[in-house]
Amino acid sequence: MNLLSDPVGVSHYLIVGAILFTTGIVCMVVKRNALGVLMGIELVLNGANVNFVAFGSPVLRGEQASILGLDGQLMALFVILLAAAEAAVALAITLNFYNNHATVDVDRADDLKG
Amino acid sequence: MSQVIDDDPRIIEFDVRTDEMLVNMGPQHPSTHGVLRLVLRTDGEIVSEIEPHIGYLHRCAEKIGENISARQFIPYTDRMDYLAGMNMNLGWSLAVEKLMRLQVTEKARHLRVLISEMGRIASHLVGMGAYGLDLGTFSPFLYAFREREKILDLFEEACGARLTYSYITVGGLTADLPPGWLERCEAFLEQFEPIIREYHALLTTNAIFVKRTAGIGVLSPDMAINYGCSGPVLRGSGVDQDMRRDGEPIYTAMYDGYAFEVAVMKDGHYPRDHAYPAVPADAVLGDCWHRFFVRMLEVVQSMDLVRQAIDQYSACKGPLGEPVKVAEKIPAGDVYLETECPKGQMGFYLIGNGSAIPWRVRARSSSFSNLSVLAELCHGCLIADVPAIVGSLDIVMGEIDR
Amino acid sequence: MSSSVAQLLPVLAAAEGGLNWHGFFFLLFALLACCLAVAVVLADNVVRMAFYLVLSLGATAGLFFLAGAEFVGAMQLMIYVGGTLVLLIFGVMLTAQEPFVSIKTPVRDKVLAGLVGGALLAVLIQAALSGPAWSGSAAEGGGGVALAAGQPSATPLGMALVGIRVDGDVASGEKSPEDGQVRSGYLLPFEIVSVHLLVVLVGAAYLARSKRRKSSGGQGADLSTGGMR
Amino acid sequence: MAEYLIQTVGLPGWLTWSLLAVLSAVLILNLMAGGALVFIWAERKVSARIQDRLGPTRTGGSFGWLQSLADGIKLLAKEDLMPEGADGMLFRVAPYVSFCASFAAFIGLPFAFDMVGLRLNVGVFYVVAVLGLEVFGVILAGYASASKWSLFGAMREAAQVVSYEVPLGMCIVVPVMLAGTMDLVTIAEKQAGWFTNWYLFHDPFTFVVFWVYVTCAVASVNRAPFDLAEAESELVAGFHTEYSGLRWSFFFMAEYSSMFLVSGLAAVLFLGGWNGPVPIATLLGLSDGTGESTGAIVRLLGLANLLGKATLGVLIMMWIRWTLPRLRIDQVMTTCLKYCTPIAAVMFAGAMTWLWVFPGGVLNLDDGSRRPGEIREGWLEGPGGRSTAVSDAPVDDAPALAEIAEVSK
Repeated sequence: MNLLSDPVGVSHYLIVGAILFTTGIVCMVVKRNALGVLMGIELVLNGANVNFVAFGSPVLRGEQASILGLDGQLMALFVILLAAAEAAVALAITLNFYNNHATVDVDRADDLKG
Repeated sequence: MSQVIDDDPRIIEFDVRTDEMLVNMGPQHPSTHGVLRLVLRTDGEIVSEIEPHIGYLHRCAEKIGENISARQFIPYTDRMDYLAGMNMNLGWSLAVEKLMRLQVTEKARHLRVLISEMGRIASHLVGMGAYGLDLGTFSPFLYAFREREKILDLFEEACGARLTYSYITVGGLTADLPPGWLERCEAFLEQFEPIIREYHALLTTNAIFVKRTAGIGVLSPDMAINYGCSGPVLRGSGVDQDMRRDGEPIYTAMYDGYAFEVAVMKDGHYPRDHAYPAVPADAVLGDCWHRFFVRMLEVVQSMDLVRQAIDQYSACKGPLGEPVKVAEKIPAGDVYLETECPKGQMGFYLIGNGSAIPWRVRARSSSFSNLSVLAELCHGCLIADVPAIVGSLDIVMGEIDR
Repeated sequence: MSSSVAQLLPVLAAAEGGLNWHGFFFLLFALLACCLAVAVVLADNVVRMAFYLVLSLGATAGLFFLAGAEFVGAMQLMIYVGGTLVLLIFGVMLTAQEPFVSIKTPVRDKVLAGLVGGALLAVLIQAALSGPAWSGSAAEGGGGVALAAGQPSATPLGMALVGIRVDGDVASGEKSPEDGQVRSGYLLPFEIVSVHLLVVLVGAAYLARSKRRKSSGGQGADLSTGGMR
Repeated sequence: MAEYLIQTVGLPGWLTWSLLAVLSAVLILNLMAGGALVFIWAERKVSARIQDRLGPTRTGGSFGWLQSLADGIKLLAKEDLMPEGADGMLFRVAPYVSFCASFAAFIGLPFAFDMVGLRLNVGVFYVVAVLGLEVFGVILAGYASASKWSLFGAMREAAQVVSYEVPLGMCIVVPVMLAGTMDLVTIAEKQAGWFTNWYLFHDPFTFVVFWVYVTCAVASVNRAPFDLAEAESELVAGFHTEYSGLRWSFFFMAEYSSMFLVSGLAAVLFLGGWNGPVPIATLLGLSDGTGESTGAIVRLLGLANLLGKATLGVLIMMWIRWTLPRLRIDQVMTTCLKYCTPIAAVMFAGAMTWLWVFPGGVLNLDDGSRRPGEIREGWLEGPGGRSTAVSDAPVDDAPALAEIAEVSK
């Protein structure tokens, strides 16, 4: 696939989305810092967004062949909004956690462990 | 914003568990008026504790005074409060004269009043302009300096120096005024009078200025007295004391025949000797705004005194009188005298042992006492209030460290 | 400059001659987004992580612009600026007991996560390339490309919210019947999301509410030495 | 120009577009750098005149007009210091982040009809969103400097800018609502004619909104009395305390560019953009009032118009800076949350009501302008009066959509 001469298609976007998604998952798994986990979630949501936009894009597929149409963009908007809401709650939880444990290391959140 | 609860400033309502931070403000900091160093214990923007560190401008002035004659010490007093050198000269000269039981001529007396009140205007102009600078407005600073320059020009004509005058000296003054000086001085006052309204517009009544100063750093009269505050800081808290009226006879005698009202709030209002803006509703007696406002009132008061002094001085015939010799012996005995300097009560203490050189010289600096309330005033204030409070105390490091 | 500068985008998209600018910019933004996302994983310092994240999200916004979703792209910039900005500040606030502190991850965990992630990625990419319809290009797809820039992207979105579709109901294969234009649209979900946001804000404020606590008095630092011992 | 190059000169299309893109970028960069030079010089002169001084008088002749250039050369020669313990990468990158955000925002700002780097149909949104990125550079700088004063400045900036984006956004929505589009070119186009067509004078609400916008704009670009992030009497120099040399000057270029940008945005949104108060070109018959028909000369006139308005805005910011004291951080937040936001919200609702009661506007002397509702109708019905644009099969959607795009302008 020669990207510089071939037209860009949906699958190109899907690959980018997949990479963002995977890095997000890895980030969530690997990071011990609660904020790092949050950033992983943002990356995952972002990867999903790329897919939504790609499927709904008239540029990539043509008006006719576009699978989602405007729905794709609308979904992306909703995802962005909900990501903001999610971040707010998660940050509040992190803050509370920090207030109680004086750290943001998620491995220390084992109060409920039997 | 968090607020201080009860009396213990260390209990602060936290939104987040935060750690305290120690911040060094100064000695190289734009708003510490020279080389003051403040160590702030802050929680975010809120200052919970503050401690001034001084001594960066210590020059052993007092010890030097014990090795030179009383008149030779005059230039060193210039360098104490270097913004009001004339008043420093006067304080030391009067103290020595008190020990020597010296009486200056009537003409010299009036000239001293004239010059020292001009010095007070110059000093308050700097205080006012620099205060604006502390609050983030640059222009009033230069407007103040523009007028101060004119006063310095007049001083330069009179004594040849612009900052370290050594003009008032033991036994009188080093020289009489040059011809035409009084007219130029009057012309200056004439054109300066309307400019004060500009200062009021730019600072005193400016909404943001009032917001930044009213109710900030409230110094109660009791606290002010307990800490030995003096000058505009004391009067800003509503304590009616002015050395020019309440001081020792040798000093108050200088102001015999002068009419002036001490700029202090009594019965809920300031002396109604001229038109000035009303006190804003949210200003509390003893806050930064009142300290600043007292200075502004004193500028007008000093202008009035200068006018009176010009009249009295021109009415005086006869010679100005000669100052004492440089190596004049001073009698044995000790003497302490406080004068009303622009920053507050500046006291000089000296012990003579019969030789020309004082055996002991000490200075009591008003800025030093005024600075000592800083820790009390800054409990629980914001970082931005620290320059506002320090500026309203109008300290000069040269006087504190000596 | 002429008025046709405005039509830069479609021309970039439909390449003439040798160089495909659309492809070039896609490659640029895609590489940026992916590399910076990987950098987020690899970085240990929270502030640096946030910085990489912002750049990655910005590059993704660039991808959205390229895909003709300008409104979404701008939205992404705007909201993530606010969102990650707050993240960044929290990163500074919550980890600044000593400067540049980092919570390290054991290498073992990293390797394991890398293996799992690699497997996941392989599956996903396989899936992405498997749909033959998806690899079709714009040029083949029809005149869509030429439309991209001249056509307002925000207005159709807003109208879709209230149920008026300019693009037809592509998903169901219908081509917008004459009568059934106005459907429910996304107005209700939109309202639900806005109420949800409000609830979330109130909830977050409650979770992070203020507590009274006596200050520990610092780490015993002494003001008289200015903390410099 | 593109057509000319392609058709007359015979350049290949891709090369033409690349050249034009580079040209736009260079022009914007020059505008930023040159603008910063001019504005820094102007700031010196304005402040000097306000303060009874002369300012620079010698460098470059009579008015010291080369002063900023000389300063620039001095800054180039200065050592770039980095404090020990700083986060080197972020410290180096931060000024460029600020600068790039400012630069990227300029891409969407039109200077005259279609004299715009990239005409986006979400132009306003794009510009505001990208401008908001500038704060990143500041926060990174504050954090990476490893200085407490810098950190204070960064934290203040973060709180301030994020808060002020809310009322700023609300103010911007009002002209967008009046114009029915987020395309900056179209918004300005709709204010053509006499100055009564400007959105500033559209109704009393927009008039108030304009002043709220000015307040928020000053706050969002960190100018006095909202310059808390660099408050020199409190925080030494705030976020750029530890910076020196060229990196420091990049912060300044970003600051002055942002000032120019928000002023330009104000001009486009409220003050008629490149349309002068009096439609001289139309009166002289050089143009029929629409942007498309104007010739190069008239466009240059429009360019001068917009630059003049934006410069005036910058000068007013300078005037404010050299007059007022600085607010305290809690007062800044109060101003935003208790005054600007509610006022903007109420004015937004008011403008909406006004638009509903007086659809054509009251002072609107020019009947050529459309009320926003028509645009939506245009979407539904299309220019031909048929209710088609939507119902036409997407296969031949292209012309229909193009028509729609035309109508919505």
